[in-house]
Amino acid sequence: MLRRLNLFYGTFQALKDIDATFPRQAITALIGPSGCGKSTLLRTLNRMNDLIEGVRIEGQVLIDGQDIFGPDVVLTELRKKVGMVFQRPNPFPLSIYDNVVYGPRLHGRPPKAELEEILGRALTGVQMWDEVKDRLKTSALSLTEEQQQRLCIARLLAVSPEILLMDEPCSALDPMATLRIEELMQELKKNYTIIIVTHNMQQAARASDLSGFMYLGELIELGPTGEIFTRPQDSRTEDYITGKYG
Amino acid sequence: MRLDPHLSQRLVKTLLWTLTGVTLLILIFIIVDIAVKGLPQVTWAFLSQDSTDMGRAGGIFPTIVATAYITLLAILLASPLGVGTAIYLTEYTREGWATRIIRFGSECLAGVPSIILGLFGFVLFVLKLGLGWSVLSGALTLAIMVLPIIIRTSEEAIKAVPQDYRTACYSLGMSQWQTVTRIVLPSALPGITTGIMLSIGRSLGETAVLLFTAGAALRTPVSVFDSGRTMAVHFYILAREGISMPNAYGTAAVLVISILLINIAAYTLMQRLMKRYG
Amino acid sequence: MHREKFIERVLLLLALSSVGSLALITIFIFLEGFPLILSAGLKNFILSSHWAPTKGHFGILAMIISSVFVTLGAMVIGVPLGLSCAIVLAEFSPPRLKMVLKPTLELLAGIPSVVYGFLGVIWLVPLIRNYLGGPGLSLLAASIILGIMILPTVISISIDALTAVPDLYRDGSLALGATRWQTVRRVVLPAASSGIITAIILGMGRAIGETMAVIMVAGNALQIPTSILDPVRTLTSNIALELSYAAGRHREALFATGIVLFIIIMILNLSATLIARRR
Amino acid sequence: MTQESEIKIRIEDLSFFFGDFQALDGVTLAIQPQEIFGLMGPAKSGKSTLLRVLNRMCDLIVGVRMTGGVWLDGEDILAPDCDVVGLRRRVGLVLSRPTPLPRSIYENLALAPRLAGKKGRNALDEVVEASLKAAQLWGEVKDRLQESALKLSGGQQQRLCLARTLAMEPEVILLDEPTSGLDPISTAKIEATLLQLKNDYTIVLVSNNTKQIARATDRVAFLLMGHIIEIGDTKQVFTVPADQKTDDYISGRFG
Repeated sequence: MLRRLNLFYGTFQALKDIDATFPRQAITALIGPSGCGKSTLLRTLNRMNDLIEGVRIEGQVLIDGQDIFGPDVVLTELRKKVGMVFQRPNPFPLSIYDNVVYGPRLHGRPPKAELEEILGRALTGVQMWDEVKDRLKTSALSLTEEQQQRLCIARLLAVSPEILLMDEPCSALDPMATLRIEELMQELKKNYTIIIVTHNMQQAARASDLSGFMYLGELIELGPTGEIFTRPQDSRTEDYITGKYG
Repeated sequence: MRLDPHLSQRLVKTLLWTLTGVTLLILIFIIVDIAVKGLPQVTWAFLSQDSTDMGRAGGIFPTIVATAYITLLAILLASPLGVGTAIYLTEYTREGWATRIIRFGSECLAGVPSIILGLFGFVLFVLKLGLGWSVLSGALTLAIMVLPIIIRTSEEAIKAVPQDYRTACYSLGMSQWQTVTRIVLPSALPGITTGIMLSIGRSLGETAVLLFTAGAALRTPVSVFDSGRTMAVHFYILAREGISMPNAYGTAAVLVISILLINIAAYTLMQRLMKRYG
Repeated sequence: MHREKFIERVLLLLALSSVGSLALITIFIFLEGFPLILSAGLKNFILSSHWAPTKGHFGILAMIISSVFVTLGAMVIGVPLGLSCAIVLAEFSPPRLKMVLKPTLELLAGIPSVVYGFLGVIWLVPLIRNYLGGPGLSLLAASIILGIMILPTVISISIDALTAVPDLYRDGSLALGATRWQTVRRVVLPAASSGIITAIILGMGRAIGETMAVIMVAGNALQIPTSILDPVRTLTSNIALELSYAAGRHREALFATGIVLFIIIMILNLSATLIARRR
Repeated sequence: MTQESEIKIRIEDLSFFFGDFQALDGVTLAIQPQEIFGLMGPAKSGKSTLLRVLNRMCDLIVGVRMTGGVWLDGEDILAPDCDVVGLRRRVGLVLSRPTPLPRSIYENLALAPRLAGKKGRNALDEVVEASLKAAQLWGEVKDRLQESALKLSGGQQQRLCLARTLAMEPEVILLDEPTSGLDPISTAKIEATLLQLKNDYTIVLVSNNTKQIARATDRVAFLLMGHIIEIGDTKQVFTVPADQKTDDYISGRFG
């Protein structure tokens, strides 16, 4: 849940007075033309924007009622809880095995048996256990782009997050791979809250429960996907989804 | 027991910052020591008078002239070669065995230690070509030394010119050479200048090469066939043979300050360049 | 069309200048030095430490060993300092501080080697003599001075290697709840490892080839060192010390010393290039 | 099929390879003078590659191989003795990202005419003014022709690039997603410009915005993975597509 969120890069205001609520166990899609702030909004939710010089944030972001900008929030714990999948798959240049257990190893020194179990669960969760179980020691960079993206999701699942943020997760993939990742998202939403940023309206229409349209840093409207696409309240939304610009 | 990640991060950061601090202190110490002991020696007379009594007395005028003479000549020789190489590598050829050999040659040349260059210059220019210990022998050898620097910086500068410019030029029906001379080189000029300035800095401080190619005659060179003692060589002789510590410090101060000024200027130029292209 | 072809030819000619110079250097050093290695015998040349060129003894073993020790000593000092600086600059310093620190450290590269040697004689040598004993002019002094001198090489190449690691990796790791240091140690350093190894090897090349600073602080005694406080003579200082008065076979022996040095350096450079290319 | 004499560009059985990757497979089509011909298709379908063959910009990429033929006014432009530089003066290209050169607005426009041998301040001034007017940019920049072109806004830069191409006085204008980075207003301006220009030029427009293709082109070809799926009058393709894949694409089921 967001309250009156403003975000500035230096003097440029990237997000303007955003109020929104993202429900549990649903997929919310953020759409809008490039530069509208949708990725920025996403990266605010796990405070990845903190890494950028000169960023100033006002307002509140509450996750399960707790303000993530509060003084007692441990950044590493927040990011563990709010996992993120990036636009381009970014497996580490390590083996498949080491990629998946990277997270658990950060947060403790679990015994080998436990790691094996996490590994199995995470890779099964992204439906690629059978594909890679015989080559866990090979470099993750040898996988196809789609497999790499799945691996990145598996890497997230291994630290048991509650929320998954996805920043155009399919933009580097071909149509078939896109479809399979979308299926995977439907599977995952049973256990996770998913927020996805996409520039592909058809994808938002196909794969999400709620959609939010952003334009020039404002959240113009947010509602059930069916309604946004059939009966948009705002003319800007309508212009965008009918392709007048973008 | 496993260290808390936040605690271990703090420990490591402290260690790394300490070591960085030590490095900086060494640098500051060097500059401050040279400045404090050397600058009082540097007067107008010191800069403008001839050396007398092996450099025990008098100024360093002949060494300034020799340094400028040799350095400029070396840069004049090396710049067209270096920039030409860079243009060839970036614009006129595709990656292949030729570029690999040229790049490898330039990298190896950059790694050749100055004493080997000194030996080479001594045998080829001084002895075989009969140029003797001279400004020309020194400049030729120095030119080979700075060639890789100019090649590398020019290549980077030319590569940094946005590909869009070239595409735009070609789609306007410009030939390759027109594109290079009218758009690419002007855009890369600041970067190329940076490389040339770094080469000057490197030449000013060089000793081993010049000791065996330009000689150490302590008088003002006039012709390119005269021997000349550069500031760095002069400083080395003063210090090593214990001729005059105050004059050694004075020479070092002039030398270090001119190199620092040139390098700072080169760096500032590079910064502006980087800002321009984001 | 013809014009373009002509220009291309001219540029190719210019581009061959560096390769040509390298070839010339190799040819002349070998031409001058190789006859001596043949006549004295390779074994006598590099496996004997009896160097008395005027009496016909040309063994350079002591100098090879000294060069190796001095270089290793320089690595012990320069690598930790250099890597720390590189990691701090690339990963931990706020951009504004980096804008100041990086050029400042790069200034180290501009200071001429004779100045390092001179300050070594003025400050370092007395310290060693007074607190550790021995003549002061020593393997240790040379190692420390060279360790400092290779810092710019190690720092700048390592920084390049670290910044070449895509931010995607860092983001990925941080987004999993890793601290900065965990990210550096587990993802960034492994990904940059070949570049860092290259930096260290090129630093070694720089150290083993350095001449003027070493002459001034190493003491130049012809012996195989038994302690880090012993004075030593390296391959490079041997050439520089004797070239000005050597003649005949003696001069050939110095060029032969140059060949050994040249080969060592080329091996180092070659391995650095190979490692860098493997990426 | 149209008469040979009415064809500006004829492409026959063109296949194109980047190394092992085949970007175009047996493309055959004919483009008539004074029409806006659209190329649409999802990313990597080969439409930009096809465009770049038409002025041989594809030569600049390493490891490309082509088979088939392309004729401009009956002249084989893939022939080894084709004057590529001259060809590019006849066939102008505007890229998806604005690519102003780091010079003044005036210099950007005067560059090509100058290299083509046009001399004299007045003649150049005339070309600059005419091409800026044609690209509907004159009013906005006429008082600051000596300012750097990099200072213009994205939409203005793109129109400048269009004007620069016009100043070269080409016969064919190729546009590669010319409005992909622009706002709705600039997009509309560029589209309006194109409609005016088509009286004098042959225009080939690549876009992945199907709405734009529908609005701005006379005829269209739909490409998918290097194959031409369908060619026809734009209205017809958009209302009664002959191929199921075209239908899927224009209704947004993939891409």
